[in-house]
Amino acid sequence: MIKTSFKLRNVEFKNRVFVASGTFGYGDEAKDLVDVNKLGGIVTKSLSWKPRDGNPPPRIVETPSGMLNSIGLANIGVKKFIADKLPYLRTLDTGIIVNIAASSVQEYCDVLQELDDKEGVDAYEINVSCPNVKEGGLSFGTDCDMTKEITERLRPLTAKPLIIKLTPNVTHISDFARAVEEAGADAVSVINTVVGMAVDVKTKKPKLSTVTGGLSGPAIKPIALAKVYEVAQAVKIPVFGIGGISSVEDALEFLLVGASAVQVGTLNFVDPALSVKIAEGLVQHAEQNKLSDIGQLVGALDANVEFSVLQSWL
Amino acid sequence: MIKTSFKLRNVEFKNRVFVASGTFGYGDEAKDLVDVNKLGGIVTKSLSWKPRDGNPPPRIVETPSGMLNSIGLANIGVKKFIADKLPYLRTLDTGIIVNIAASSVQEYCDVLQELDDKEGVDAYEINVSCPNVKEGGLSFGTDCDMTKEITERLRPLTAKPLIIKLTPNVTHISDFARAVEEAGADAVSVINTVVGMAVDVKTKKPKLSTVTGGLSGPAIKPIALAKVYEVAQAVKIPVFGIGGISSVEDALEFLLVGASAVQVGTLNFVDPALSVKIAEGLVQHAEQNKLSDIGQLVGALDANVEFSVLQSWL
Amino acid sequence: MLQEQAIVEECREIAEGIYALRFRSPLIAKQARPGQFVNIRVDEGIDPLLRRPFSVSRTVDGTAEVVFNVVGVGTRILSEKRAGEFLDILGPLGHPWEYTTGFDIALIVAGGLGVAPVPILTDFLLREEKNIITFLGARTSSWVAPLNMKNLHIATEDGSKGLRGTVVELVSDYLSSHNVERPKIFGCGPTRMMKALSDLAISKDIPCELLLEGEMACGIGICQGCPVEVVNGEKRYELICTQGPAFDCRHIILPS
Amino acid sequence: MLQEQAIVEECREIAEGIYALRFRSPLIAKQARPGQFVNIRVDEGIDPLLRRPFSVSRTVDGTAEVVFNVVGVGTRILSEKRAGEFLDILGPLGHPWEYTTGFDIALIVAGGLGVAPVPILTDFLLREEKNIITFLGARTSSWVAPLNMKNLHIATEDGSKGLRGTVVELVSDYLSSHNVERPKIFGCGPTRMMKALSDLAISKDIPCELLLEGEMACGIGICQGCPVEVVNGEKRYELICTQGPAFDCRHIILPS
Ligand SMILES: Cc1cc2nc3c(=O)[nH]c(=O)nc-3n(C[C@H](O)[C@H](O)[C@H](O)COP(=O)(O)OP(=O)(O)OC[C@H]3O[C@@H](n4cnc5c(N)ncnc54)[C@H](O)[C@@H]3O)c2cc1C
Ligand SMILES: Cc1cc2nc3c(=O)[nH]c(=O)nc-3n(C[C@H](O)[C@H](O)[C@H](O)COP(=O)(O)OP(=O)(O)OC[C@H]3O[C@@H](n4cnc5c(N)ncnc54)[C@H](O)[C@@H]3O)c2cc1C
Ligand SMILES: Cc1cc2nc3c(=O)[nH]c(=O)nc-3n(C[C@H](O)[C@H](O)[C@H](O)COP(=O)(O)O)c2cc1C
Ligand SMILES: Cc1cc2nc3c(=O)[nH]c(=O)nc-3n(C[C@H](O)[C@H](O)[C@H](O)COP(=O)(O)O)c2cc1C
Ligand code: FES
Ligand code: FES
Repeated sequence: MIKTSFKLRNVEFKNRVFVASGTFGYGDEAKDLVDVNKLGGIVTKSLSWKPRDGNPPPRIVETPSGMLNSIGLANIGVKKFIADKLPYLRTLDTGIIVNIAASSVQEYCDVLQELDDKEGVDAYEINVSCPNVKEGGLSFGTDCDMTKEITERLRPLTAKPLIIKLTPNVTHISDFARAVEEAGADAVSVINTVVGMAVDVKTKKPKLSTVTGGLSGPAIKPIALAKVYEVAQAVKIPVFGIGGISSVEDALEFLLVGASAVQVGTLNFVDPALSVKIAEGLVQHAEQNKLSDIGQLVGALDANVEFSVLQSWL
Repeated sequence: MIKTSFKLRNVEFKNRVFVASGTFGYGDEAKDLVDVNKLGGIVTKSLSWKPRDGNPPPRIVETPSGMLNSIGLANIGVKKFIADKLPYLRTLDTGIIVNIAASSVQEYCDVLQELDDKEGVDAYEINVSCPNVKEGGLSFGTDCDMTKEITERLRPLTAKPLIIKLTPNVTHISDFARAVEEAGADAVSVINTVVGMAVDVKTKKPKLSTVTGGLSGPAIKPIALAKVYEVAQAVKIPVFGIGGISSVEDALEFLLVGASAVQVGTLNFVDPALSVKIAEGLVQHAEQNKLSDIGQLVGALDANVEFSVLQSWL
Repeated sequence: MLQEQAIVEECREIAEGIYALRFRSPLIAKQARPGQFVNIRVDEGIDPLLRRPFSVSRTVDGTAEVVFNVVGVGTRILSEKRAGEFLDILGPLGHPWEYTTGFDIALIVAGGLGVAPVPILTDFLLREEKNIITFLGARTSSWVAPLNMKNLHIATEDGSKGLRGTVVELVSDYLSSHNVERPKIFGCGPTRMMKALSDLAISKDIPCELLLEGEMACGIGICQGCPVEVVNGEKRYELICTQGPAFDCRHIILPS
Repeated sequence: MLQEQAIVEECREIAEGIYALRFRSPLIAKQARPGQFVNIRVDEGIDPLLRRPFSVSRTVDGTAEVVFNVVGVGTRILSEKRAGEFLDILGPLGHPWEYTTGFDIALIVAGGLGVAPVPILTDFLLREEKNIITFLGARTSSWVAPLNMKNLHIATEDGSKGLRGTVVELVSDYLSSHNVERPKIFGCGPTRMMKALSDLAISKDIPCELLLEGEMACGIGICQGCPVEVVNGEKRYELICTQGPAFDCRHIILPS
């Protein structure tokens, strides 16, 4: 028997494969297509205190091996989530990680506190790629101090695992990872989407209503791997590797560079059953390679670290 | 007759389509395949003071709709360039932009000064994505002060156009653009490659000898467009738009978001004649749309700027 | 709703640049209702990345057919499929037209490729023993005409075939000159046509359901990528892929 | 060197997973020399992005042939090409083997798909009236055997076909038991085989040129992506695509 599970703080997840926030709804929509009980867990769409309408269309545009989105964090709000979605999620035999978005530090706290005594919530993932209304809409996630402050404020409010989801749109993501580790985060998720845009040359208009949006999918996989590698070298807490995963090999790449678990995002849209195939594929890989624990792959990259200083000479 | 030319400081370039540094050698290798006299110009491979061997293989790996490279700025050095390559380049009827790389501010100055009295050099593009040896190898390009300092030091040394090529691997690229504009740069090139990596899951080794490398090609086009847009909103100096251009439409996207000219990079490897096709395609586009000057497209994006503040809510 | 590897039975060009692709899927053939769609992965690679949505056009003997226009890379790849190849299909998806109650005479109004779902709609209306009057743009009428269309009226803007004018003008003229009892409009086509149709339905006080299109990443309600603005809803937007694509024209604000 | 849209004349499977693709290109057919390669854009899309390099295997009547193993997405796409399709080809590229001077007897040593350039090499050696002894791994010998191979020796590691052992052992044995006057080794195959071959050539003091492979982005010397470490060179690295792929085995350090 190969060990697939892994533990975060006080929670044991069945395996190391999850579905990423915003790419699997609230976990009930695709139930005919995926057996989520075979996953390590589901990360919910980001929830804010009040429901959010989201951005006007178009919200989606395909790009080379990827896509841009500007959903605008459309969500039903935490209370409706608790009333309408959590009862179903509670019946599942899989980890439930609730992702939280907010436009003020206080809102993060409120949402988390609203959830914390509810049965069925296993952990929190904090989406810091949100505009800080106090600072004129600048993203929390690109400000290391704000990211740390959010973590510090949330930490005392819960005994459950607290995962901070980092944005790749910063110079040194490892600084952010270290800051939240210090502030008591149990893990980091790396990466959220990369800022991008696309233009319709016929109409001369941006292809997204919000001009820019978030790039995801296989196109960003090399970027995500580099960020996960950077973070995994910098902190001791586990890393959820995210970005363009479309196959078992991709998931292995993330584990090797140091991710303790992976989240499948955009590819859920293309192949809803992919996450389960990856969970099963990792077990097969372990069997073939005579591993007793998938965890043995984590950080097992055979890299000549001396060379990596050459990286800046591209 | 449609006006295709554009002026930078005291130099008039024939049109707005160039080939990017490191993707067209020294300009003589592909002469059987491309009529470079139909281009705005050639940007040479980065030149340093001494020849550089470059990194060990593997230096190249394909990724979804893109590629990673870690060439290590292999180049013949400025003196050999002047002796062996410039005489040929001088015979061409196209702009010659010499790209300079260095590991100290002084080296940038030395290379530029070595070139400045040589006939045939029309402008300089400064590659700041190089490790600053004094600072333990941290890239100049991710340090705004260093980037500014390089520009300030180079500015008095030449009357020719000085173009600073910015890296996308920073939080706010517009800060860098503003800094170099203030320091007297005549233009900025946006973007250099995005840090990325790839792993061979069979051998567990990174697919590049240097672990991480630079991502280029269509995969990064959405990122490049967003960066060009950000920079074009922030500065008045012209912007060279670079990143994944593979068609006339792609070039148009860059012009619309604010690039005054474009550089074709990775796609030269796939279709060496592409840059000329794009130069011709832009003229056709202008004809069809009854434009008298390709410049009318620059920044002609029809964007609802109010919405773009929503961007941080992805 | 299921995801399956369906076998292509046939892919043929039915008009210039327009193809009909039929695949075997007893389940989709059985479950699909008029206005529902399937989401097709045109290639196993990752570029193009996303599935492409197409209305179910007909279902016959355990097979389903989609009809599409080659407009880009995805539809080009699809047009090159050959009998015997496998196709990764998700469906049937979406909320169908209400074709059973609330009317006696169905006015089907389709412009351009909006004709695609007309055959299945006609089939189901006939099963309900409804009267049908069909108004089509001309381009693909040569394909649908031999099918089961009822009371077919064809329009072209230049009058080269059928009546001269837009399909909505055609409907408007028809309604002015005929007495239509308990009608309901089933509309499908380009946004501009749908807007005009919606205005007509409202001004004549006729129930009207429109089939919307829009960018889609998932087609199953998990990406929030396909909003349409609604009036009198709980929320400002509803999802085209799950709450539509069929919407009461009075409930939505068509994008301009 | 030119870039052209060549017409595929034939693409056939010559052994399991191994294909021979022939395309019309009078210029490449005329100019190509043994060891040179062509760089093929397998698809007009952007994924896979880069061209794929293949040795020119034969040139016949204005056509050229490449032989390849399906190992990934690019070669899979290539294997599905049909006669009449267009293929974007860049070639001929690279520095060929020196097949004219400095030897009398050519020892051709090919392992695995290294057999690909053997037919063109044989053709040109024959034109130069050289004697040839050919040592091949077994897998594709059934394809090349009926061609113009001279003095063919076949090896398999398990002895199931031809002689038992590696192709390099075969050469070594041959050299020990025969007196070969003014020989030169032309090697092509997997790196491990090339290393052993290089060692053998050096120990027996025989001239030897190896055909290298390596990751390539451009194939024409503009990306600096294909270095091989050299000894006694002006620089530490030379480019496989332009200074090779044929290299004197004494000049290079094969990657380990
Ligand atoms: C619910 C639904 C049902 C549909 N049913 C049909 C149908 O039965 N027959 C049919 O031909 N088409 C139908 N479409 C549209 C069809 O999905 C698109 O034409 C197809 O996705 C284009 O793919 P492509 O790769 O060829 O084009 P792309 O390369 O993706 O795009 C080419 C052009 O088509 C436009 N386009 C792309 N996607 C859409 C879209 N979803 N809606 C409108 N325009 C688009 C793009 O803006 C671009 O201008 C439907 C769309 C939806 C949402
Ligand atoms: C000068 C030159 C001549 C060549 N001649 C031939 C030939 O005549 N016949 C032939 O079958 N192959 C030849 N090759 C190798 C051939 O180019 C690769 O097999 C091909 O590019 C693989 O493409 P793919 O998309 O199918 O595989 P990918 O999906 O790109 O890769 C699949 C596997 O093949 C390996 N691979 C990819 N590219 C190369 C490469 N350039 N060299 C070695 N391994 C590679 C990868 O590491 C990976 O393990 C040659 C290579 C070079 C550089
Ligand atoms: C349509 C869409 C919606 C998303 N919504 C959220 C969200 O609500 N909260 C969040 O933290 N991340 C969100 N993400 C980011 C993903 O969770 C993931 O971090 C990112 O897409 C990279 O992974 P991928 O390339 O596998 O998609 C969203 C991504 C997409 C494509
Ligand atoms: C193989 C390779 C080598 C490069 N070398 C250089 C270089 O020497 N100097 C430089 O400023 N940029 C270099 N670049 C970056 C390109 O000029 C360009 O900025 C980048 O690749 C993005 O454009 P693209 O996506 O069109 O390739 C190189 C890129 C590639 C792919
Ligand atoms: S297309 Fe994903 S929610 Fe509608
Ligand atoms: S492959 Fe580009 S230089 Fe050799």
